[in-house]
Amino acid sequence: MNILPVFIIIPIAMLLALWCSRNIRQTRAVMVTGSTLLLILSVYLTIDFIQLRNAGESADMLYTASWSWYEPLNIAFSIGVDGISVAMLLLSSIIVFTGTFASWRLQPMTKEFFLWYTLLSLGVYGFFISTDLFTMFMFYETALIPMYLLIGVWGSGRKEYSAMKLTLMLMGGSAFLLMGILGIYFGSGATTMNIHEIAAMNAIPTNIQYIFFPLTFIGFGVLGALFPFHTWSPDGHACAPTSVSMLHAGVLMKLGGYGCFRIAMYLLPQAANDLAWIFIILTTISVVYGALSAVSQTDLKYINAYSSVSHCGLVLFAILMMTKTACTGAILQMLSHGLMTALFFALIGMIYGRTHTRDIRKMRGLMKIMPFLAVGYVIAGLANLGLPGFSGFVAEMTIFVGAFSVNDTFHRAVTIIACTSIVITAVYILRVVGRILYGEPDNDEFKKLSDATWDEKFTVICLVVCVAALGIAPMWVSDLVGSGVGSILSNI
Amino acid sequence: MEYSILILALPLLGFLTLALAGNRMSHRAAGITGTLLLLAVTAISYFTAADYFMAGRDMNGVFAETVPYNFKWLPLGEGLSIDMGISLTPISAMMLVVITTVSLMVHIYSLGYMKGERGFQRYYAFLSLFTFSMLGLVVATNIFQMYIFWELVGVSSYLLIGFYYTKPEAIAASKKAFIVTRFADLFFLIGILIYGYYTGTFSFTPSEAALTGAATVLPTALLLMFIGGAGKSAMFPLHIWLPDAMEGPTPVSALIHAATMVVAGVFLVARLFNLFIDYAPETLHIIAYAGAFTALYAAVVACVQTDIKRVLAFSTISQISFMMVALGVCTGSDPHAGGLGYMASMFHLFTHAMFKGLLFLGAGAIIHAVHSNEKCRMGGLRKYMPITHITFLIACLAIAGIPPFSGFFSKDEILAACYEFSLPMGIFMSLIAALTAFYMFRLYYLIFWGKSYYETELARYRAGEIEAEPHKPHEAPLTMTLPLIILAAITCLAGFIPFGEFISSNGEAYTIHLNTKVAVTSIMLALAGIALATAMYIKGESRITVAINRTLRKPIEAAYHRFYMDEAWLFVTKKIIFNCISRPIAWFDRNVIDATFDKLAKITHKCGTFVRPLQDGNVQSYSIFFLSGALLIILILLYLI
Amino acid sequence: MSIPAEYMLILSAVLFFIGIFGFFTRRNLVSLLISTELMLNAVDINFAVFNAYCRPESLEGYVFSLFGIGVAAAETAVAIAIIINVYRNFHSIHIKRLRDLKH
Amino acid sequence: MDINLIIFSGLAIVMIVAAIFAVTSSKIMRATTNLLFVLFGTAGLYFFLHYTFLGAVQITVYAGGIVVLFIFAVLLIGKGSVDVTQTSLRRYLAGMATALTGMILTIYLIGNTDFASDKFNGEGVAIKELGMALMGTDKYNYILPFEVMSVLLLACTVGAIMIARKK
Repeated sequence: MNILPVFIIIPIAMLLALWCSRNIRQTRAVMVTGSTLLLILSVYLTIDFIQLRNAGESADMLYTASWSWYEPLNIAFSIGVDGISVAMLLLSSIIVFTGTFASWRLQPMTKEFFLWYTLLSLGVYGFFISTDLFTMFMFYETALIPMYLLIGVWGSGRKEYSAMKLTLMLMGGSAFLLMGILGIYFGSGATTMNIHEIAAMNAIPTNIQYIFFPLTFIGFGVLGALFPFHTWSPDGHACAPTSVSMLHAGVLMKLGGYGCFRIAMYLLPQAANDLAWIFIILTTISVVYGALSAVSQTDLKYINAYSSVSHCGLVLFAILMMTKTACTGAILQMLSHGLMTALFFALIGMIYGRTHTRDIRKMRGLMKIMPFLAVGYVIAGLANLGLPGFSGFVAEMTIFVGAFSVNDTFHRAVTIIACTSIVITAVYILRVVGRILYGEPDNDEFKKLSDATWDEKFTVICLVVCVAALGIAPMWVSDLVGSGVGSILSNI
Repeated sequence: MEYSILILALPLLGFLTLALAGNRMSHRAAGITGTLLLLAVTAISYFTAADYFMAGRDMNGVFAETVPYNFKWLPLGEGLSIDMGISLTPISAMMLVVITTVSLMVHIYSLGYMKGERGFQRYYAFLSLFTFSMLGLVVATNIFQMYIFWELVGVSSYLLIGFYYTKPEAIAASKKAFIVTRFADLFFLIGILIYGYYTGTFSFTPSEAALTGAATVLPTALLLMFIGGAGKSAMFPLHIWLPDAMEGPTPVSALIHAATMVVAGVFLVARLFNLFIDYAPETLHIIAYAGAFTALYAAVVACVQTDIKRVLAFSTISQISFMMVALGVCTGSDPHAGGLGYMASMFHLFTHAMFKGLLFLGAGAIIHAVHSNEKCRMGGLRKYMPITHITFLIACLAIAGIPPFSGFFSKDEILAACYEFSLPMGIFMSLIAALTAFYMFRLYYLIFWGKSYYETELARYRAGEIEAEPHKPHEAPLTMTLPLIILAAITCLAGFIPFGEFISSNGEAYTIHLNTKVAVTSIMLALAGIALATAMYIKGESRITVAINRTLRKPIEAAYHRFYMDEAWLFVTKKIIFNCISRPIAWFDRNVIDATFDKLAKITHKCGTFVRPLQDGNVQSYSIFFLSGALLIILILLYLI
Repeated sequence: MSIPAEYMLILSAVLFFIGIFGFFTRRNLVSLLISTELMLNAVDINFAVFNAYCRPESLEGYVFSLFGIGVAAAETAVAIAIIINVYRNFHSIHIKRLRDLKH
Repeated sequence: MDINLIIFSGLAIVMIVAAIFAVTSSKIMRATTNLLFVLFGTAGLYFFLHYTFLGAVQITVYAGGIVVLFIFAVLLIGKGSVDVTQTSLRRYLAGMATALTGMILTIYLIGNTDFASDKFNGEGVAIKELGMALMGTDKYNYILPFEVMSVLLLACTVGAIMIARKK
C-alpha cells in the first residue's frame, strides 16, 4: 500500500470537513486533527524511508506509483519520493502544523481562511510527491493561487497591492515555467511526462536546453526569490497574515529551490553546466544584496523578507555549485531557512498583534514586557545568523565547504563574497534585537501588553525545538538528503 | 579518560537547567547550582590535566595527544567531515586548568557581586554557556570544531556583555563585540575553507603528504586564521570591541576579557604552531609585528584612561599582544633554538589569566564599593579595603614584572625570546614592559593612594556644601574576597611552576633558566616605571603630572580617545557601509528593481486601457472590426491561393 | 438576350456594402434598421439570381428569398416595436444614449 | 444594345442612388422613401428573372408592409426621427474604407469566378409548382420551414405587441 496519496487525501478530507464545519471550534478541531495526522504521517514516512534505505533499497525514488489521467498528452499522476522530498514533506508538515496554531485566534472568517490555507498545503504536498511534470506544475499552481486570497483578504497594510504583485510576479514565473516544461517535454520527444524517464532518456538537444534552462530556472527562481525577481517577497511577506508568511517563506519559497534542482538542473544538464555561471552571479548578488538591504530596513517583516532573499539566494547558489556537499547544504538550508523563517514570522506576527506596529523605531524594551516572545526572537535571531547548535550554521557551513571545493577562481571568489553575508546577517539581526528588545520600554501603552498565550508558546517552542534538533544532530538529515542529491547530481 | 566528557557535559547541563528552569529557582539556588557544577568541572579538569601529565611522555619524549572522544558529527562528502570530540594536548590541558580556575573564581565572586541583580539566574546560565563553549574550544579535535565553539564563545560573550540589556551602552557594546569578532571570524572561516580543501581534512595534524601538497596556500590560510584569532584576541585594529565590552558586569570582564576568550586567538596560533613554524614562518613574523604594534598602542592608550576598567582592558590588549609577539618571534620548533617564545607565550597566558583575573575582580570589588568606574571617585581606598588593596598590589607587581611574582617569570621568558629574535624587538618589548609597570602603578596609586574622594565629600557634607551623606566605601564580602585571595596566592606562586616541563614548542621537556641580563634589565625598567608612577601619582596628581599634562595636551587627548580608532571604525561602518552601501541598495531595490516590475504592471494596465475602447459595447465598432478582420482574412487567403 | 448574372450580383454587392456603410456610420436606430433592410434585400437578390441562373430547375433560392422577406418583415416589426418602446423610455433613439445594457 | 440591358442599367442606377440616399440622408422620412425605391427596384429585378410571384411578394410585403411600418415608426417618434448628430469623421472614414474595400473585393471576386450561370431559361416558376413545393413533404419540399415561418411571424406579432404596449 503506497502511503503517498494520503498526503493528498488528508488535505482533501480536511477541505470537506472545513466546508461542513459550523463554528470556530469545529474548524480548529479539523485543522488540528488534520495537521497532526499529516505531521505523524510525514514522521512515519521519514522513519520508514530511512529504514528502507538502510535495508538496501537503492532505487532513486521509493514508493513510486503512477496513474494515467490524460492519455493523449501522456499526463499521469505519478508519485514517488527520494530523500529530498521526504525532508521537504517533513518540513511542510511541521510548518502547516505550527502555522495552524499561529493562526489560532485569527479573525474574521476563520473557516474560509483555513480552507484556503489547506488548499495551499494541498498544493505543496502534491508538488513534493509528484514526479510528473504536468502534475507538478498543476500542484504548483494550486499552491500559488490561494496566496492571493490569503494575503488580499486577511493581510494588513497595502494588502491588495501586495497580493496582486505577488500573484502577478509568481504567475509570470509560472508562465516561464510552463514554457520550460513544454520545452522539456517536446524537446525530449518523450512519450511521458515522468521526470525520471525523461532524465533517463537524456535526449534533449543542447541548443534546446540553452533556451529552456533559463526559462525553467527563472520560472522557479522567481519563487525562490532570485535577484532581480525577488521584489514580491518584501511586500508580500509584509502584508501577509502570520501563518501565511510562515507557510510562504517556510515552504512555498522552497518549491522554487526544489524545482530548480529537480527539474531545471536535472532535466537540462548540459545547459545547467554551461549557463550556471550567469545564475551563480545572480544568486551571489541575491545573497549579499538581500543582506545589505535588510540592514537599512525599519519594518520587521521587511527585514525578514530581505533576509529570506539572502538565505534563499544561498540555496540556489549552492545548488548551482553542483557538488554533492553544496547541494546537500542547499537542502539543509531549505529546511533550516524554512523552520527559522517560520519561527521569525510567527514571532513577528505575535509581536505585531500586540504592538500594532512593526516599525523598529517605535518599539523598545520588549524584553521586559513580553519576555517569552523576546527570548524566542533572540533565539530565532541567533539561529538566523548562524549560531552553532542551530540549523542555520550547519546548512551554511555545508554550503560553503561544498562551494569552496569547486576548484576554480570564479567559484572561489563568489563563495568568499557569499561568505560575507554571515557578517551582514549578524549586523541586521543584532540591530533589530538591540533596538526593539533591549533597552527600557519607553511607550506606556506597550507596558500593558501581555506575553504569549499558550497557542503562541506552543508554536514557538515547536519551531525552536526543530531548529535546534536540526542544528545539533544534522547527520541524519544530511544522510537522508545525501542519497537523493547524489542520484540527481550523477545526471548533471 | 572517558570521564573527560563531563568537562563539557556539566557546564552544558548547567546552562540548560538554569536557562529552562532558572526562573522557577531562587537566586541563591541558581547561583549555588551553577557554582557547584563548575566546582565539579574544575575538579574534573584538574584531575584530567593531572592524569594527562602523569601518564608521562611517550617514546619520543613528548606528551602525546590523547583523544578520548571523536565522532563524525557532519559528513561533508569528498572525505571531509566535521568531527566532534575531546582532544588533550599539553596546552589544552593547561587551558582547562586556566579556564576552570578563573571561571570558578568568577562564579564564586559573582555570588556576592551580582547579589540581588535582576536576571541573576540568567547570568549564571550564560556563565555556564560561556564556560562550556570555551572548554569546547580548547579541547577541539579539529579546526572546525574549534570554529564552532569559537562562534559559541562569541555568542555567549555577546549575551554576557549585554547582560544589562536596558543599558544602551551595554547593548551597543555587546553588538559591537559580536560584529567585530564575527567580521574577523569571516576570515577565519575562509582560512578554514582553504585549509580544509587543500589538506583534505580539518584536523590540526594532517598527513605529511597532504601538507606538502598544500604548502603553497598554507601561509594564506594560516594568515586568514590568524585574522580570526586577532579578532577574538583584540589585536589592532580589531581591538575596538574590547574596551567597550567593559560595559558588562565586572566578573564577566574578568572571565571573558582577561583570562579566557581573549586568549583564544593566542591559543589558536599555538595550536597551529607546528604548521606555522614548518610552512609559514613569515606569517609568524607578521604576527609578531602586529602584536608588537598593538602592545605599544594599547600600552600608550592605557596610560591616560580614566575609567579603571578601560585601563585594565587596554592592559589586557597589551598583554595579549605580548603573547602573540612571543609566538611570532619563534623561528624554530626547538625551544633551545628559536622556539622559546612558544613556551613563554603559554606561560604568560597562564600567569596573566590569574593576575589579570585578579585585577578585574579587584576592580570589581572597588566599583562595588564606590559605585563608579571613574578614577576621580576613588583615591585613598587602601584604608577602607585592605584585602582588595593587598591583592591588587600583588597583581600590579606581577604584571609589572617584579620578582617573585608570576608575571616576572613569564614576561622574562617572552623578552628573552624577543632578544633572541632581534635586538630591536627585544628593546621595543622591554620598553613596553616598562610602560606597563608605569600605567599599572598609575592606576594603583590613583585608586588606593592620594586624596580620598569619600573624605573630601564627607568634609563637604559636614560643611553643609552638599545634601546627601556620601556613601562610605567598604570591604567586599567574603564571597568576593575569597577569590581575590586565592588568585593572589596563585599569582605569588605560579612563577615557580616548572612550566617548560609540561609545555614547550616541540613537546620535549625544557628547563626554564633565567637570562640574567634580560632579567636585570627588565627589573630595572619596571622599577623605573614604578618610580615614575610613584613620583607622579602617589599624592594624587602632583605638579609634575599637571605640567606634563599641559605640555603634552594634544597627544594625551588623542591617546585618551584611543587615537580615534573607534571613530574611524564608526566612520567606515556607519557612513560608508550603512549610508553609502546599504541605504542606496535598499533604495535601489525599492525604486529601481521594484519600480521596474511596478512599471511593467503599469504598462500592461496602460495597454489594457488602450485596447479597452475596442470593447466599448458599441455594436457599430464591433461590426467594423469584424468586417475588417474578415476582409483581412479573405485578402490573406487570396494572397496565399 | 438576358442580362449576365454577374451584373445582378455586382448590383447586389453594391447594395449590400452601401447597407454596411450605413450600418457603420448612422447613429439612429431607425437608420440602422434601414441599412439592415438594404443588406437583407441584397441577399435576397443573390438568392434569386443564383437560383435563376445556376439551377433553374429547382426552387431553393426562390423559397429562401421568400422566407427571407418573411423573416425581414417579422424582424422589422419587432425592431420597430423595440425602437418605439426605447423612444418612450429614453426620449431618444440615438444609440449614444442607449448604454444602459452595456454594464 | 439590348433593351433589357438598358432597362436594367437604369434600374441599377436608380437603386444605387436611392440606396446611397437611404443611408446618408439625415431625415429619416427621406431615407425611408429612398428605401422604398430600392425595394421597388428589387422587385423589378425579380421580374427580370421572371420570378413574378417573388416580385409581387416583394412589393406587397416589403414595400407595402415594412415601409409602412417604418413610416408609422417615424411618425410616432417624431422629433427623434432626425438623425442630428453625425458620426465622427474617424468612424465615417473607417466605415467608408471598410465598405469600399469589401465592395471592391467582392466585385473582384464576382468578376473572377465562374458561376456556371448560363442556365437561365426565362421561364420563371409556376405558382402551382411553388405551392406544391411549399406545402409538400417530399425531398426539396418546404412544409416544415413554412410552418416554422408562420410560427415565427405569429411570435413576432405577439412580441411586437407586447413590447410596444404601454405599461
